[in-house]
Amino acid sequence: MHHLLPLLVAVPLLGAALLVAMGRFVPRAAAEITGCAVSGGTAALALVLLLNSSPPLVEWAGGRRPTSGGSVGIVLVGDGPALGMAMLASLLTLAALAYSWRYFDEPPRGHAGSFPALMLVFQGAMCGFAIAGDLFNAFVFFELMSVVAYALTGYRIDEAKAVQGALTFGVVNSLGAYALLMGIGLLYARTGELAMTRIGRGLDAHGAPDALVLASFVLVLTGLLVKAAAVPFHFWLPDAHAVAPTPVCMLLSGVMVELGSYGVWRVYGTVFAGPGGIPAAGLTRALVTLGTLTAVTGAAMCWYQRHIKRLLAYSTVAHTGLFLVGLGVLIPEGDDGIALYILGHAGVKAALFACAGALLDRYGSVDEHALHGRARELGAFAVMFAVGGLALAGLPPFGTALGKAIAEESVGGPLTVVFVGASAVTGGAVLRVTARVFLGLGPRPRDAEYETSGSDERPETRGILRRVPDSMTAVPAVLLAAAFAAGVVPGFGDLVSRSVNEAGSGGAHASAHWTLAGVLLGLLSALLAVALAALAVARPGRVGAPDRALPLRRLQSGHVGDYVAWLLVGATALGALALPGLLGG
Amino acid sequence: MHVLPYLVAAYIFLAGCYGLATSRNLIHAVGCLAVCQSATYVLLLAVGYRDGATAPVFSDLKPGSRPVVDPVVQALTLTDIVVGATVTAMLLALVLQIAKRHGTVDPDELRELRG
Amino acid sequence: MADAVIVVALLLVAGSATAAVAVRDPARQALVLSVLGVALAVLFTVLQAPDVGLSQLAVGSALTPLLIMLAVRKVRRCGRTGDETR
Amino acid sequence: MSRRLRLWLLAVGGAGVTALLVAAGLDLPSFGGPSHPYGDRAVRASLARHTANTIASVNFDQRAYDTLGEMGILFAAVLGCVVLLRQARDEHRAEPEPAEVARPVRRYALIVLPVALVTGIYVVAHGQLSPGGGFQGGVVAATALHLLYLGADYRALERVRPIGLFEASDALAVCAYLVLGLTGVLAGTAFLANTLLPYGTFNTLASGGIVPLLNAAVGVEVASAVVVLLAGFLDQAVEIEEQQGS
Repeated sequence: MHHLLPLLVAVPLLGAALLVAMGRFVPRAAAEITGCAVSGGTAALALVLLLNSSPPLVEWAGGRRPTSGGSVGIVLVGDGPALGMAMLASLLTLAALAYSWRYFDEPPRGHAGSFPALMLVFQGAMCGFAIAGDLFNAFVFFELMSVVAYALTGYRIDEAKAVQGALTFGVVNSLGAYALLMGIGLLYARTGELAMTRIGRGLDAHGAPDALVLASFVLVLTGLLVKAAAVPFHFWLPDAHAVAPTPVCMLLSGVMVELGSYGVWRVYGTVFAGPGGIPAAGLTRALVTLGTLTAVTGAAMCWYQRHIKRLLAYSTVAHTGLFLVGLGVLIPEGDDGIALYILGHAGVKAALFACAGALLDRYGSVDEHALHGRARELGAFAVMFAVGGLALAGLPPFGTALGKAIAEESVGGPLTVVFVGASAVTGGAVLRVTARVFLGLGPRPRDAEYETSGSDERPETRGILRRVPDSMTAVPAVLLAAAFAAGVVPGFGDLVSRSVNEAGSGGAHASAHWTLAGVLLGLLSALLAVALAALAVARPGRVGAPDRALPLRRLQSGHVGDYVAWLLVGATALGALALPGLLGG
Repeated sequence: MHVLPYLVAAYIFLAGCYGLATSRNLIHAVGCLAVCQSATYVLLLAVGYRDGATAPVFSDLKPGSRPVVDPVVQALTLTDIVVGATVTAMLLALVLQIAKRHGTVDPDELRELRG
Repeated sequence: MADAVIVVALLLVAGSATAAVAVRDPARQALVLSVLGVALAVLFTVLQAPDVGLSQLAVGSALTPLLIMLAVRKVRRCGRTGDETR
Repeated sequence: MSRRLRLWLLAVGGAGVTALLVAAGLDLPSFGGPSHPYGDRAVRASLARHTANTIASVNFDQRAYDTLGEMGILFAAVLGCVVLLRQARDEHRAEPEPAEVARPVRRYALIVLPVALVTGIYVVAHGQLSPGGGFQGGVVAATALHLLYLGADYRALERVRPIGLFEASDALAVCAYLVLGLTGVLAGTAFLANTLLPYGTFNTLASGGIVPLLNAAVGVEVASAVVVLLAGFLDQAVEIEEQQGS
C-alpha cells in the first residue's frame, strides 16, 4: 500500500501533462471532464490510503530504504494528518473544477486544457507538500504550490487588480520560500541530514540549542508563516485572494493557507520538538502571540471591508490566527480541535467564496454598498450565505463549531475570548453582507476614503449571467453540507483525533466530542455575530464607521516594499519571542 | 575565513531585501529577488565544501583516492537555480501585464489595492 | 592558495550583488546581474561544483538577464504607446 | 505607508535578521569541515550503481523525486507564462519589419549556432559521466536557437520554432519522466526506483540504469521550456501591441 503514496503527486501531474500535450486537439468539454476525473481519482486514492493509514504509512522514493548508516532517498509520510490534508486538497480541487464547469471565460486560444491542467498541478503540489517527510522535498513542493498559485491568481490578465495582487503574492511568497531554504541550509550544516526526523535527532545529539538552531527555526517558520498568512506576514493574502478567480480562491483560502499552519505543526513536531530544538515555552510564546495578533487584526480588517471577496480573505487571516493559537499551546486536544476546525473551515470558506463568485457573475460586482438590496432574487444563495456566516461564527453543530469548541477548551483562560471574539466578528461581517446584499435591510452605508471597493469588477463568465447555473449552486450547497456533516456524523471527531494523536509526538489519546461548555460558547459566538450584524445594519454610523480603523487600514498599502519590510520585522519578532525560552532552558 | 562564506551569504540576502523594499521599479524588484536567491546558492555550497577536496565526479578520478565535496548540496543548488529562473520568468510576465494595465511599473504609483 | 582564491571569488560575488541592488535602472541591472552570474559561476567552480557553475552560467548570466531585457523593452513600448494616446 | 516609515521598519527588521544570521554563522561548523554524512552516503550509493557523476546520481536516482517536483515547477511556469502572456482581448499583433543585420554579426551567429546546439546536446548526453546534464545542456541548446534572432531575423526564428510542438514536447517529457517512475510501482519495487535496468559499465554512456533516461527527459523538458518561455517574452516585446486609444 505504501508504494502508492507518491501517486498522489504523480497522478495529477500526469493528468496535467496529458491535458497540455493534447490541449489543442480536444474540445473544452473533454478537457474539463478529464480534469474532474483525474482530480476525483486522486481524491479516491487519498481516501483509500487514509483508510489504511493506521499505523502510518512510510515510503522511500526510489526504494532507497535506510540501511545501517541512514538513507540516501526521500521519505514520504502517510499518516492521518498528511493524508487528511491531501484528501482535503483533492476534494476541494474537485469542487473548484466542478464549480468552474463550462463557466470560465475564454481559455487561451489553442489551450483548452490549461486551466484544469494548472488546477491539477496545484492539487499535486498540495498533496506532495502534505506527505513530504523530507525538508528539502517539502521546499520543492512548497515552491511548486506557489508557482502555480501565482499563475492562477493572475489568470485574468485584463484585470488590473488581479495582476497586481498576483505579483505581490509572488514576491512575498518567493522571499518567504528563500528564507525557508536558508533555514534548511543551516540545518543541513549542523546535522548533515534532510529527512525531518533525522534532522531532529541530529539536533538532539548536538546538545542544547544555540543561535544556529534559533536562526534556522526563525527562517523555516518565516517561510511557513508567510504561506499561512500570520501577522505581520499576511499582507499579501487579501491582495491575492480578493482578485483571484473564484474557483482559485476556494483552494487558496480553503486549503493552501491551512497547509502553512499544517507545515508549522509538522516541522515543529518532527524537527524542533526535541531537547536540541526550541523549548516548548518558546514556541508557545511565539505562536500564541503572533496567532492572537493575527486573529485580532484579521477580524478587525474583515469587519471594515466592503469588497466581499476581500472580506472573506480577511476572515481567513483571522481564522489562521486561531489555528496558530490552537497549535501553539502544544496540547494534544488542541491539535485535534484545530484539525477538525481546518476541515470545517475549508468547507465553509470555499462555499462562501463560491457564493461571492455567483454574485460577481450575476451582477458584475462584489461590492457590499453597490449591491445593496440588489440580490433579493437569489434566495438560495441568501440562505447559503447566512448559513455560512453562522457556521463561520461557530454555530453548533457545524464542524467548525466542534473544532473550535475542542480547541477553546484546550487553550483555556483568556484565549477563549480571542476564539469567541474573532469567530463572532468574522461571522457577523458575513451576516451583515447577507442582510444588506440579499435582503436589502438598513440604509445604504457611506463610502470611506482609504479602501478597496469591489464595484468595477468584471464577471468571470462570458458576459453577465442571466441566471446562475446549477453547478454553481450545487457546489456551495454540498460544501456546506460537508461542513455540517463533519460536526454531526458520530465518530468522525474521534476518528480525526485518533489519527492526529497517532501522528503527533504526544501519543496521548484524546477523544473529540461535544461538551456543554463548547455548545454554549458556540451558541454565544453565533448570537454575538447576529447581534453585531443587526447593529451594523440598523446603525451603520455606530459600529460600521469605516474610518475607525484607519491606522490599521493604512498599513495595508498594496506596496510590495512595505510587505518585504514587514516580513523582516516579523522574522525579528519571531526570533525575539523564541529567544527567552532558549536562554532560560 | 571560517565564517566568511556564511557572512557573505547573509549579506547578499539582506542586500537583496533592501533593494526589494526600496525599489522604484518592479522589474528592478524582480532582479533584487534573484539576488536574494543567490544567497541561498552561496550558503548551500559553502556548507558542502570540504578542504582540499575535489568535485564528486569520478570519470577521471579513482574512487577513494581523494576526498570529494558534498554532492547533495550541489544537487539541491541545481534544483534551486532552475526554480529561481522559472520564478523570475513568471514574475516578469506579471510585471508586463501590470505595465499594460496600470501604465506604470513604479510600486509607489499602484493604488488599486489598499485598506 | 585555494583559500585566497575562494576569498577573492566571494568578495567578487558580494561586490556584484551590491551593484545589482544599487543600479536602479533595470536595463543596466540586467547587465550587472549577468556579471553576478559569472562571478557566482567562478565561485562555484572554485568550490568544486562545476555542475552548478555550468548551470549558473547558462541560467544566471544568460537566461535571466535576457528575460529582464525583453521585459524592459516591452515596458518601454507600453510607456511609449501610452504617451502617444494621452 | 510613507517611505520613511518603511525605511525605519526595514532598519529594525534588517538589524534583527542580521543579528540572527551572524550569530548563526558563528555557530556553524567552520567552512571546509570534514563532516558530511549524507554526502558520503550519496557518493557510495552512486558508485554502487555505476554512476560516475555523483550529482547526476543524486538528481536522477537517489533524489529523483525532488527532480520530479522541479520538473513540475518548470512545467507549471511554462504553462503559467503561456497563460499570462497570452494575447488579451484589446491587443493585436503587429508584424515586425525585417531588420537589416550587419554581416559580421550574421556570420558570427550562424557559425556559433550549430556549435552551441551540438554543445548543448553533448552536455545533456554526458550528464551521468561529466559535469553537466539535462538542465545545463537544455538551457544551452535552447538559448542557442535564439541566436537565429540575432543572426537572421524574427521570422526565421519563428519558422524553426513551432511553439505548439515545443509546448507538447515539454508536456510529453514530463509524461515520460512520470511513466518511467510509475514502471517502478508497477514492477512492485517503488516509485522512481532505479532497479529495473542493468547498471552497465562504469564510465560509459549507458551506465547508471535509469539515470540517462531521466536525464534525457529533463533535457528535453528544459530545452522546450526555455524555448517557450523566451518565445512568450519575445512575442510580447516584438509583436503584440495594445490597441491604439484603448
